[in-house]
Amino acid sequence: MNAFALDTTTAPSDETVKAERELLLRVDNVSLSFGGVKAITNISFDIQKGEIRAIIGPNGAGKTSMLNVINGFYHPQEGTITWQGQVRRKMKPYEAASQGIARTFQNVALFKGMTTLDNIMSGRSLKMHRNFFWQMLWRGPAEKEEIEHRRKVEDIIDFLEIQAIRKTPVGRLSYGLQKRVELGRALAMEPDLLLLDEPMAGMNLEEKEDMSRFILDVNQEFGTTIALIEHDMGVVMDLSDRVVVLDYGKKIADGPPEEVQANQDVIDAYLGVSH
Amino acid sequence: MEPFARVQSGAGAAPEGKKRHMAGSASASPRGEDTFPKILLRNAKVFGTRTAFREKDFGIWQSWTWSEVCEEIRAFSIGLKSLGLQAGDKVAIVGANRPRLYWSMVAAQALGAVPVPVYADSVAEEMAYVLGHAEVAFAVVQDQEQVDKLISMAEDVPSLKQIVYDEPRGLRDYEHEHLHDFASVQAEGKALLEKTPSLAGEWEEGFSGGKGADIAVMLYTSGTTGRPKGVMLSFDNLVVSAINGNVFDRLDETEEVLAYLPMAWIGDHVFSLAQAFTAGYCVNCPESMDTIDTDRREIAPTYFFAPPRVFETMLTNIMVRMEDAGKTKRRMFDYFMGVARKVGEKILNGESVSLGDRLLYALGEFCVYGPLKNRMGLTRMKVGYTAGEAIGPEIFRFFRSLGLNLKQLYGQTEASVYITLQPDGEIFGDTVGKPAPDVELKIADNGEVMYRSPGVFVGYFKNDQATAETKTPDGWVHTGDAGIIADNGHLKIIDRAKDVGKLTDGSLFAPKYIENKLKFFPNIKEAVAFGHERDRVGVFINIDLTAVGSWAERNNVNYASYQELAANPDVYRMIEEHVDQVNRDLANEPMMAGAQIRRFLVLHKELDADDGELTRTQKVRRSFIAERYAPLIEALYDGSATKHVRTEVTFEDGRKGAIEATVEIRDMPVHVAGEGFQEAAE
Amino acid sequence: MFYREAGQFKTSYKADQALLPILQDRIGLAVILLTAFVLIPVFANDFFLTSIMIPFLVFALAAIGLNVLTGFCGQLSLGTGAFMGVGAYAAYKLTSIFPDANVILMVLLSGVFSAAIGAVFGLPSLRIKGLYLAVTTLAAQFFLEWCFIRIPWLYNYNASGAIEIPRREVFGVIVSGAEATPIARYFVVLSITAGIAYLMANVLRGRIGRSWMMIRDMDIAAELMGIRPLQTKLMAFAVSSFICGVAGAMMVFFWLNAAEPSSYSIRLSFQILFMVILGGLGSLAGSFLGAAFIWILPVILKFVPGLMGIDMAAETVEHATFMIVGALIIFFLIVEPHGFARLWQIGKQKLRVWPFPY
Amino acid sequence: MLYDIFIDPFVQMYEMPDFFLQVLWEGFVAGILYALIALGFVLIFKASGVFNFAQGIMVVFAGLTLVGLNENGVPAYLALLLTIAVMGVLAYGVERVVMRPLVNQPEIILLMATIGLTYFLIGFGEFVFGGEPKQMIAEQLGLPTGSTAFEMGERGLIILQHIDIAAAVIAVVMVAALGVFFNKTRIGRALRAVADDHQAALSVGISLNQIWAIVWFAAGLVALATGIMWGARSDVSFALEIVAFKALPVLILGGFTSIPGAIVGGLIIGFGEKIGELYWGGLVGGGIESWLAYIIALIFLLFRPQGLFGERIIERI
Repeated sequence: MNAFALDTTTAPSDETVKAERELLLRVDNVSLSFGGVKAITNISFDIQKGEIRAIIGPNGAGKTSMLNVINGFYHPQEGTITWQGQVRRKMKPYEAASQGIARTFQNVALFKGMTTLDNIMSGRSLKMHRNFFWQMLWRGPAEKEEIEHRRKVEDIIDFLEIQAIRKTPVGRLSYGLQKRVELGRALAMEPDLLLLDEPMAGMNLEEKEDMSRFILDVNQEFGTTIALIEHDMGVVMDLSDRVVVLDYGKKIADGPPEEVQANQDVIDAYLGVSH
Repeated sequence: MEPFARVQSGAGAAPEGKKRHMAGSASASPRGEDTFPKILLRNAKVFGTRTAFREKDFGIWQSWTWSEVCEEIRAFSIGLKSLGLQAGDKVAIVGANRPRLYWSMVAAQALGAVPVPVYADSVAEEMAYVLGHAEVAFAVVQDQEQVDKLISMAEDVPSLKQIVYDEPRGLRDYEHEHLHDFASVQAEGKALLEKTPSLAGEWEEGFSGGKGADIAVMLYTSGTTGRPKGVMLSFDNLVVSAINGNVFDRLDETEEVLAYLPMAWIGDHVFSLAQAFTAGYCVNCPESMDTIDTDRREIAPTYFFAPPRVFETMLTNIMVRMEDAGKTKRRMFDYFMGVARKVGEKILNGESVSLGDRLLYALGEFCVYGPLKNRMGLTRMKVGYTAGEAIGPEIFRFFRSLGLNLKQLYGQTEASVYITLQPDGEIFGDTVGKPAPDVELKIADNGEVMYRSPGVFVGYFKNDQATAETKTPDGWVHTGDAGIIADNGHLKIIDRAKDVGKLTDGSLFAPKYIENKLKFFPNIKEAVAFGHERDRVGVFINIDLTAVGSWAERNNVNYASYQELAANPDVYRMIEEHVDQVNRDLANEPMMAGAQIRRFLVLHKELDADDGELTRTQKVRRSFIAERYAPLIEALYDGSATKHVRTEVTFEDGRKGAIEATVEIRDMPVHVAGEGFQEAAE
Repeated sequence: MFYREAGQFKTSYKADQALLPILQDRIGLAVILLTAFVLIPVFANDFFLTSIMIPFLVFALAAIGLNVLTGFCGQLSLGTGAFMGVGAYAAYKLTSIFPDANVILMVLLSGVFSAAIGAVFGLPSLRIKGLYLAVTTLAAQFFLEWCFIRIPWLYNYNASGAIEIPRREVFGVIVSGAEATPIARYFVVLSITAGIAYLMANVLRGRIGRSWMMIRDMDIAAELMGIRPLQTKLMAFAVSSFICGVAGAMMVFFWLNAAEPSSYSIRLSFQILFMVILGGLGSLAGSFLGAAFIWILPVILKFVPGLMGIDMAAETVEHATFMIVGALIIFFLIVEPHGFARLWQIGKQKLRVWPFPY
Repeated sequence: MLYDIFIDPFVQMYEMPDFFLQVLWEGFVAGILYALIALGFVLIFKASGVFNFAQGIMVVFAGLTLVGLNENGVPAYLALLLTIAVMGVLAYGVERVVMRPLVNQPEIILLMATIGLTYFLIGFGEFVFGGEPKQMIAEQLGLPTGSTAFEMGERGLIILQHIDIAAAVIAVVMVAALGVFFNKTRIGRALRAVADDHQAALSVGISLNQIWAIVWFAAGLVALATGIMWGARSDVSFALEIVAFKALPVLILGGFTSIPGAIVGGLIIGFGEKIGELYWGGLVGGGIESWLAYIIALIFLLFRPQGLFGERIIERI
């Protein structure tokens, strides 16, 4: 009998799962401007739990601003954001972090003076609680806590296959590895929603493939919802479940990758047809 | 005095030696544990709290004591049983060196099953053949990559029933009917044990009846020709050989070894499993292939084993780095290396050395040798072996002069490794040592080395014909190597027996011998010599990209690819000098003088295992190369000065392509013994 | 060369995260501690203790304090001298109000006051960064200095306007006041400095230290990872000022015996800042190295002409010292802008990879 | 108490306008001097991004050199010329020994280097000229002395020192001269180019090293002028070092790169300080001049972190 002849990877059907997915975040009619310059105009979209959501658009379309709005770095002048069923008022970035939103940055924003390990450990800050007194003594509770979190961080290091650079100061790493460490740092926060701002910018083909694999694995292994901005259309089409397209701060399309790809407005936007 | 004194070595004392070895093995393993599961139980009792395995994982060295290992293996073994593993089943072991994979072997042995470690990086086709041929029922693999590989070859391996994997990552969505997580199999075993505590006793009983003559493991030899053959080794083979090895080098439970060579290779199997179990020492598994240097430094193994290329790489790295060092430092380095060359080996061999030199050497130890050994992680090395291929005498001497007790060993899968060993203090660069304990050695009429020992394999699996060809009815094994036993009793290997040929003028042609001489130059990575039944010797050469590349950098030679560097006239000139030196050497050896190199060329591409030009263990596949580069061989012998060729290649990502090049061929003058030389007759 | 790390492996996170994971470093520290606690007390004379070791340790502690703020949390401060002054005056008042209390305890307690004041002056750091923040701390410096002059209560209405340290005993040993022996003072100062250095080393390798460095390296990213900027910076200000305050109190209690407001002037702030910069921002060991350089070098320079048999007026020597120190500061900044700690690190790295260059 | 703080000072101002005007004049003169020191900072910061803490000591050093030379028998005007030459040598030396090797280092390192320079100059100045305060040779240089009193009808009189007027005039002339220099000369335009964009400046063929030497020389001249003015009012002494710190709040108000800003900032601080000291200082025991400037700047910063003339920064990530 040949036990392995037939059963290859049979993942549960995509459709059935998605229908049941609940809403994680909803953006309603959000507008943002800087001193009269409109960065985002009246945008609405949602992110469902467990999906990979891509935000694409030409340069200056307001993608990064959108992420900044979601994690509280910018405060929109109009519109609301509903996060896990709660309508959010003005909030500080660190509040967004404590509510489970983590992100990476377009231009790597690692802590340059620290090692890979410390950078990822810094992602655990919110989950560590020992006070100054215990930290000072170290022996005992503080050390115990540190070890507990080190273990979690080591899981991430293992997951991202960056064992060899564990104790290397991040400044000495290649750009691709820095991006990977940054992803690790965000993962260390165990976020409900992971915002990735151009995770593959400036990478070579091999690094892109690695990164794509990690993003998919994060989504599958940890069930983390991911919203990502990316320029490489191939990557976006491969990775994402749904895509929202921005152009000049306005939403011009929203839907599954195939559908969006076929949308005339999107094609025009990318080809630079004037409006 | 003689290290052999304690264990009888048997060259010339055939029947008696055999008997003695039986007695010897019984005394070396006092309680008569003759299988690894039994030895495991003994170790758990005797060395209970000693560390048995370490693995660098999650940033630290996770450790298991012998009693913990015993529990781990027991639980997993019982889990395997509940999955349906039966005595006689074959269990494939695929992956990098991981404690769990080593444990799986013993867990399988405890159930009477036979582990079959497989080269994890072999291509699917090769692996499918081995697994199919071995009729494996179970496979214990490392990760998703291996699982995918096995699933893809399911049709070729109809016997495969269950796969157990170590790392669950990425396997979440796989159909799990026949696929199991190592941890969950183990948990299942533990649960069963808890429910029925008597299972532990039953489990032990299961293998207490096992005999030393049972098959312990099946190792497939990669072989330079034909399909791999499954070498069946019994517990006796391994246990006795291992104990002999331990006694020979006085290894005990305090040793530390680094398990980093392929698990399917007999060397690793003996060093990291058989000897570790019999001596009770600790096996350390590195974190990943990228971190081996760091991991070796952290562990600082006391017993170290490596094929010559590892030492070559180490030496190259040392030299390349020293090139970048400051002037003073380099001068100091050179000075002390000079001191080491002069007296290092003498001190190591216990010969008399003047006090001044000893003091200088001690200073050098502080300034250079000690730090070097520290960087390489060999500070604590008690004994080191190199085997698998001949090591360059320069390299060998370099490491020994640092005070490292590095020795050569000649062995085979079929012999459970040990055939000859260099005893402490009797180290000669061109020989591979004296017969190992209990090993008898003789040279057949055709020059082939033959041996007989307790380690001699049971037979090739499902291949009686090959078994009969290799092993005589009275237990002598053909090594396939040609060699001579020198006056001091040391064995000297010349070449593969079947490769030793004759030139048309009747002089002896030993290609490997010539190739090795060439390869001792750091600039030459690989060489292939031709000449059997031809009128003269011609050679293909592969330059070493690290060494020559570093030379190019220092001399501002620009190059874009291996091909370009290989065709550089200066490189050619350099190689020409090396070839000339080899000819000079050959001229001084009466048996070899007739086979000097008359023409050579530098190949336009690196020989690569992906293209089938090398075996997975990086050995040259001579006949394949002869076929593939037929036009070049033709050019070697038709006298043409250049030749244009086109070669198919496989790139790293699996794509196929072709490269074209015009290769230059050089003529070389012939030397006679002594100083003068005569022009090559055309 | 001296580092032989082969065979040093860690089987637990506890060992891997130890303060000094390398055996040779632990030996080195043990030698230093042995020297400090045994050899120096046994062999050193009073001059060495009073003029070199005690001030060196006091300044080293102050440098650690400033390093916490500037080196680890990235907030530039020019008010160190004043924060040290707060500690000194607070300790002085405390010992006046509670004459029977343990003076060492009072010195430590005085840090709480400087911590509070430091935190107040740290408030603007939420909005102000870099050189702009220096203005805030300069304001603290000049304002507090003014307070030391204008609030007579602080110096118990002394006619001289200075604080004079009374004689105090701890467990029967006189530790402060003119009669205290140098050796007693030395042990007190050494214990406090070593103790605080150790505790800070712990803080700096844990969550809090990391959160400071996060703010230093990339404050926006830190905030997006859940670090509250104000809270974190204020904590750095408070901790830094606490340490500086204790150092300031030690300075007058165990070294100078008396102090005027000018003892805690902007000059002192700069002196400490130099120690931190030359020692190495973000390095505890650097704080010691920097303090040693800035304090001990001038002391040595003073003796050089005498030793060389040149007769020079004390004033001239002092002027020359100023010049040489200034020039050396520039020289070392050029040679290694990241301070002695980096030089030490580079040297250590060289020794670790010896004989290789990398 | 509240009366003392919120009402009494203004009543006084109204009742004694002559005193008030006198205070304003004092503030104006102090402000001019602050502005001159700040001007030196701005010149160097604009061109090289270095916050030159040594500017204050350069003022003292310039003054000391001038007086010292004169004391040793050098005629006043020759001494002035020689001092200018010394400042030139200093500028060149600083560029070669300090600036060039430290190019591209973080600002705090450069700041530290200038403090190192301060130490060096203090040591050097005292080594050569001695540490005691000296009298400025104002008269020999032909600066006006004496004072003029303006009567304000029946309400009193204001006394203006001639030297102060001269200071104001010279300040105005210097600012105007710098303005012309920056806008009309080739080197001046190059300087501005450097301030805007180092790369661009290099691409039009200007040597950064030359420019640094020039700005340090210019700052040295400003320091000399400041030193003469300040010295004529009080003494030439190292106490002036403390005054130099006042430049920091001035710069905060005016912005690090703006020459008009330095003037406006200097005046605000000068006025604020004098008025604060004379009308409110007494309430808390006086001497608040020493810190008031910083508090003014601090309060200011809290509302406008980017300074008076700075633009609002939008943080980007």
